[in-house]
Amino acid sequence: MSGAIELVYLVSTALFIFSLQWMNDPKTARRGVGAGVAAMAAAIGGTLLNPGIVNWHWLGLAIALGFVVGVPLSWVPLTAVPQRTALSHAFGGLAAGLVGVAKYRLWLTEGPENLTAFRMTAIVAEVILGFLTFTGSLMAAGKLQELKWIPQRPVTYPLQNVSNLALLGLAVLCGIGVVWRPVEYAWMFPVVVALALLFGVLLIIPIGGADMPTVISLLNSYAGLSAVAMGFVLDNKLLITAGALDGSSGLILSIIMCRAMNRSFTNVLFGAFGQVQARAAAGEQKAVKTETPEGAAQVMEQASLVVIVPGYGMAVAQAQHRVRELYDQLTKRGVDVRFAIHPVAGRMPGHMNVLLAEAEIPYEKLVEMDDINHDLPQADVVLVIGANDVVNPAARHDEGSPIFGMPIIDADKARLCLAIKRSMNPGFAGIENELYTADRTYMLFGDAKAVLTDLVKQLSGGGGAH
Amino acid sequence: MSGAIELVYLVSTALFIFSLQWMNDPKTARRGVGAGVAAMAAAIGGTLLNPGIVNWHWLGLAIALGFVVGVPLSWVPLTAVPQRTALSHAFGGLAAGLVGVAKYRLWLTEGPENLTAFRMTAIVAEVILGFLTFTGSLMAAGKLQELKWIPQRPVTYPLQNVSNLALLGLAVLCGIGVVWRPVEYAWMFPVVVALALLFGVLLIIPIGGADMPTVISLLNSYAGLSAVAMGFVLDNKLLITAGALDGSSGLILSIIMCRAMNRSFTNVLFGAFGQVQARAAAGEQKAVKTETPEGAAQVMEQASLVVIVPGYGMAVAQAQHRVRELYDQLTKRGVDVRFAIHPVAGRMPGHMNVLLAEAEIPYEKLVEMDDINHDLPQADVVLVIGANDVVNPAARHDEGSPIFGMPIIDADKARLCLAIKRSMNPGFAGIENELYTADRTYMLFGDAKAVLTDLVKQLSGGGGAH
Amino acid sequence: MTLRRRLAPALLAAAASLPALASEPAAGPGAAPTPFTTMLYVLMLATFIGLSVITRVSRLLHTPLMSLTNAISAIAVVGSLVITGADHPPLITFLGAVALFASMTNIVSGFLITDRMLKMFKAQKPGGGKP
Amino acid sequence: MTLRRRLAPALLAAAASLPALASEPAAGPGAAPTPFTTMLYVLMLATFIGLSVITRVSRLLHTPLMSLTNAISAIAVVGSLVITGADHPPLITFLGAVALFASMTNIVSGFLITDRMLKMFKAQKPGGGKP
Ligand SMILES: NC(=O)c1ccc[n+]([C@@H]2O[C@H](COP(=O)([O-])OP(=O)(O)OC[C@H]3O[C@@H](n4cnc5c(N)ncnc54)[C@H](OP(=O)(O)O)[C@@H]3O)[C@@H](O)[C@H]2O)c1
Ligand SMILES: NC(=O)c1ccc[n+]([C@@H]2O[C@H](COP(=O)([O-])OP(=O)(O)OC[C@H]3O[C@@H](n4cnc5c(N)ncnc54)[C@H](OP(=O)(O)O)[C@@H]3O)[C@@H](O)[C@H]2O)c1
Repeated sequence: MSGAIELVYLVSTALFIFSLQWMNDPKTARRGVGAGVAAMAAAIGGTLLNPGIVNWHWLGLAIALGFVVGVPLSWVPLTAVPQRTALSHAFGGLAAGLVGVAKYRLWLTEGPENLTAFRMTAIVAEVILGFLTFTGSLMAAGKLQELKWIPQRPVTYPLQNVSNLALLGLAVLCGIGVVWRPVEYAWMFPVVVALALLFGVLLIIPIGGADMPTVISLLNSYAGLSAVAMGFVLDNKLLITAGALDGSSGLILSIIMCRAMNRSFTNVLFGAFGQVQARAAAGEQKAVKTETPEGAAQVMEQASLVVIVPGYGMAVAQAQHRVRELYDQLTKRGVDVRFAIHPVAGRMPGHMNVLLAEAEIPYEKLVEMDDINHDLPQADVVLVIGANDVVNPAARHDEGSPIFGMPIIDADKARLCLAIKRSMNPGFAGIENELYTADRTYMLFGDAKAVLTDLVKQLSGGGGAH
Repeated sequence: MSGAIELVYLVSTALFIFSLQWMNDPKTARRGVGAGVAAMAAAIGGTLLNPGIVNWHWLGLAIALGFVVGVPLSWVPLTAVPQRTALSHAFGGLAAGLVGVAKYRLWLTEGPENLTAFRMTAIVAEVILGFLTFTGSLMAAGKLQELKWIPQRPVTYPLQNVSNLALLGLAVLCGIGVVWRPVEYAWMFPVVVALALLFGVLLIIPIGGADMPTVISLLNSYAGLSAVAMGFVLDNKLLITAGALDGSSGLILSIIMCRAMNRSFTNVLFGAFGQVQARAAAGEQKAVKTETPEGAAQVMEQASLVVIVPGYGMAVAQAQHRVRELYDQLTKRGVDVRFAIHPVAGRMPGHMNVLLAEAEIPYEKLVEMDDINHDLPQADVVLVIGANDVVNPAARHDEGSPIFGMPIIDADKARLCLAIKRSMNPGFAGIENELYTADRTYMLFGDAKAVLTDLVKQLSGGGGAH
Repeated sequence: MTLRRRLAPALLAAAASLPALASEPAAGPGAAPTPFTTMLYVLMLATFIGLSVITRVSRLLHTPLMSLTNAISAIAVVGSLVITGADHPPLITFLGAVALFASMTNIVSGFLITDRMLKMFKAQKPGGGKP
Repeated sequence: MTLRRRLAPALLAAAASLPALASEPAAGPGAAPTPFTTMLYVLMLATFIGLSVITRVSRLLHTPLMSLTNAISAIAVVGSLVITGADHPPLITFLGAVALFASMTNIVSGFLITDRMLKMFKAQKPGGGKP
């Protein structure tokens, strides 16, 4: 019986690992999801084999509700994926936290002898991680959703970091108290919970909206760690393993992002990034040359290699399908069109890939930064669509710039650069971009979708297609 | 106390994993060995923390002897590495087997209640794997050392495979017997041991000398598995993990070899390869063109790209240092010299790399098969040194050939091919090689070392170096 | 009637290695909880696997990866099931049920949206159809 | 005087998770041997690690890899130490000692020769010295 459950968990673990392994290639990725589903089903099924399970009505209810809410949550537009992810991290944290609380209450009332120092430590860790993930992720989701009542720009006040850390320290102290005297100091437990919830909020407040993706990934690994802690509490290897997989994923993704932004964790978490620069952005504007859709269309028609650099703006404007049409028009004319994908273009790692894939652009055409930078000097035209920081040459030469050292796409090295954006406003980093005032650059002002529609009209008209 | 040991084992495990991870790059590889040593030291130290350890004199003696024998064993010439590896697999198998026997005897006499079905199964597995690895590896070592009294060519007799498998089956049956009634059927235990020892011998007899490397790798993974089994017996996670690492290594290496030879495990183990072909080799000889060292030296001097294809012959002739001198002479003249490394050239995976590295040829010059095959059509001269099967074009087109489908180095595509070997005798696969009778091929007959010495003399004379 | 009584027989059978219930009070010391070091050991191995597997995920798929791991982190469902399912005081059961609801939501939405995204990734085919 | 008597005190302390001695008779059932499934679990994780790590070993280094894993497989030394070291009848001790000798030989020669081979692999440096 129990052995059976253990074996089911074993299979489940293996499936989880395969699930992530198959994500290394778009061809096998969907099989990966299948494996993941199977693994989760096995985990649930195995657990239900427990003789201890009796409250079937409660289980049914909660599970049913989960489906009712979960299915619609999966219909969100791709631009809202970051918010959704943040939101479900919040759910994950909540679940972990609640289970921790429940276990503690249970043992406190029904068998204090179970509250060993080891288990209590695990419980406290689980609860702190869980609840700070909960409120933290909610805040993150709010900032990403750009809710009115949650400030986008980092909110800072004197001694902020100090007081935050002090708060966390206090939570940990109380935690130690409960670990030391689980029964006598039981009253400290709610305090720990409350402090964790509060800390989650304060942790996010000073972080700029666009830094959220990094934060989300970090919260992702916290969620994983809390699952690990739960595993220690419940003496469950499956939880430990899956939690570890999750934790490492979040960790690695956030590291990748920080590298691609050439910033450190501390800078992301405590740097209040995108605040100072906000002022810098209000600098005077240099002379810029603009180009008409007609002109732009002609130039691209005659080009032999066109490199398209999509950015956050394309995501905001939902312009990926227009991009696809442009791609079709140009390839129809024998123009070689490639996409230059910066690892942190947009607001999530791999954001651009998903959007362009949605528009059914074959993924062989999505070239990674380092590879495309070799070809750019040969490119006749580079078309920047709502990208800014990821093509800002200042990152290469201007020590003073906040993004100095961040690897960028060398759009300025192409023979000609066309840039679609609505204004001369800065991007996420909030800094001027000399690319737009360069000699070889011509601006196409307007909403990305609108401008691209014009371009396509020009081409289809000119080319007599449709 | 016990917890301490467990933690030491934990560290040891981590170090073992790092040790193998660092083997992914020559730069970090030596650190890998360091980690391995540290891991082993931790494993030993941790075990000695056992309060149960009392026989210090015995321990000291055995360990000292281990050093006395081990140190000289590490001085063997690189050409003897395969034998040495086989030999120490034998030792490994022996150790595992003996520990199994000891544990069984111990429990039988001092606490039969410990002989649970689970433990007995593990013990039997350990013993069978251990002892068959022991004798099997000894045989392999003998064949590789080309001992007189061990036949090189596969020895076959009717019903061989059937009877072998029957033998193994019998061993397993007796094993099941002991598992079922550990005490009553104790007499079956020695039978199992005996059968395992015998099976090891019979398993190797029908396998040709040059297939040994594959077999060694397989035996390597058996050794790993027996360590795993020991881990199950002794309830020791460190043993399980290290054993698994070892097992997968052996498995993967043998798979790589089989792929590179385009053969299956069954074919290697039961195919009695290199026997039939032996006759085929006795075919009539076609007309061959030979070249003098002088001529060869001149051709290479004028070449701009020379690709050297080393093979087993270079290893036998110990010619790697001469090769190095040739390399120096040519590079001095501005000739671009590269080495084409076939994964199964020689008699071990990576055999050529080690030999050429010994001669201090920078490893950037050692190019893998697939990469060099792109360059070969541009090569002015390809110099084949004691290689045969790995450059046999029959593998590409002749369905009939035993090596058909095996990926090869396209030496025949170069503008000119020079081949150093002692005769027209075939190589390991025992088949004719049309490359040596091709129009663009000229032979340099003689021992690789001698011929290369001439070549170098020509060049240094001509070039006026030294 | 206490949990102890009701579960006792089942637990005798389930003893030793039933992870979820092993830590239930009724199980007590009898159930020989896995030693701390063993769990640490599992954690370490799992972390090695996680790091090596994730670093090899295709950059193309980092967004789907986020939502997939998001679903996987809902493994907390195991804990929620045990809490909710076992016969406990209402408060506990309620907490468990909320946790279970939250986890299920993540599982369902996580896997669905991951698959939805992956469906979009298409290799180049001669004249691939427009949206 | 039996092993049981001598080791008893130590074992009481060492109980529960002392892997090497946990299976000694004296420990008996008291030592709560790790459940089969847990070991299987560890084996599975370890195999995943092994396969992924080995497949990434540089092809250049396959020969050193063979001798390195060769040394690692001598981890059987742990078993030999326990057998030889504990106070057992002479025959057992002798068997253990032979096993220990064999393992030590592998460890020593395995690591030494691996390092010897790896020392040879040199990157290209301007005018790298001749042998
Ligand atoms: N991807 C990640 O994981 C991640 C994580 C954290 C931070 N970040 C940061 O996000 C930034 C991403 O760089 P990015 O170049 O992709 O974006 P960006 O630097 O934020 O620039 C986006 C540009 O798009 C333009 N834009 C906005 N809406 C538009 C619309 N509807 N039509 C046309 N243009 C529009 C904006 O200019 P206008 O307002 O003038 O139109 C803006 O300059 C980087 O700084 C990166 O460090 C990314
Ligand atoms: N590397 C592995 O892991 C591995 C494992 C199992 C099997 N194998 C097999 O081994 C073979 C390796 O191919 P290979 O081309 O390297 O070797 P090969 O096919 O065995 O040919 C070696 C050639 O070297 C010549 N030779 C021998 N001694 C010589 C000397 N002193 N001076 C000059 N030439 C000498 C021999 O011709 P003469 O007698 O005329 O001189 C022979 O034709 C493949 O068939 C492979 O499948 C390799």
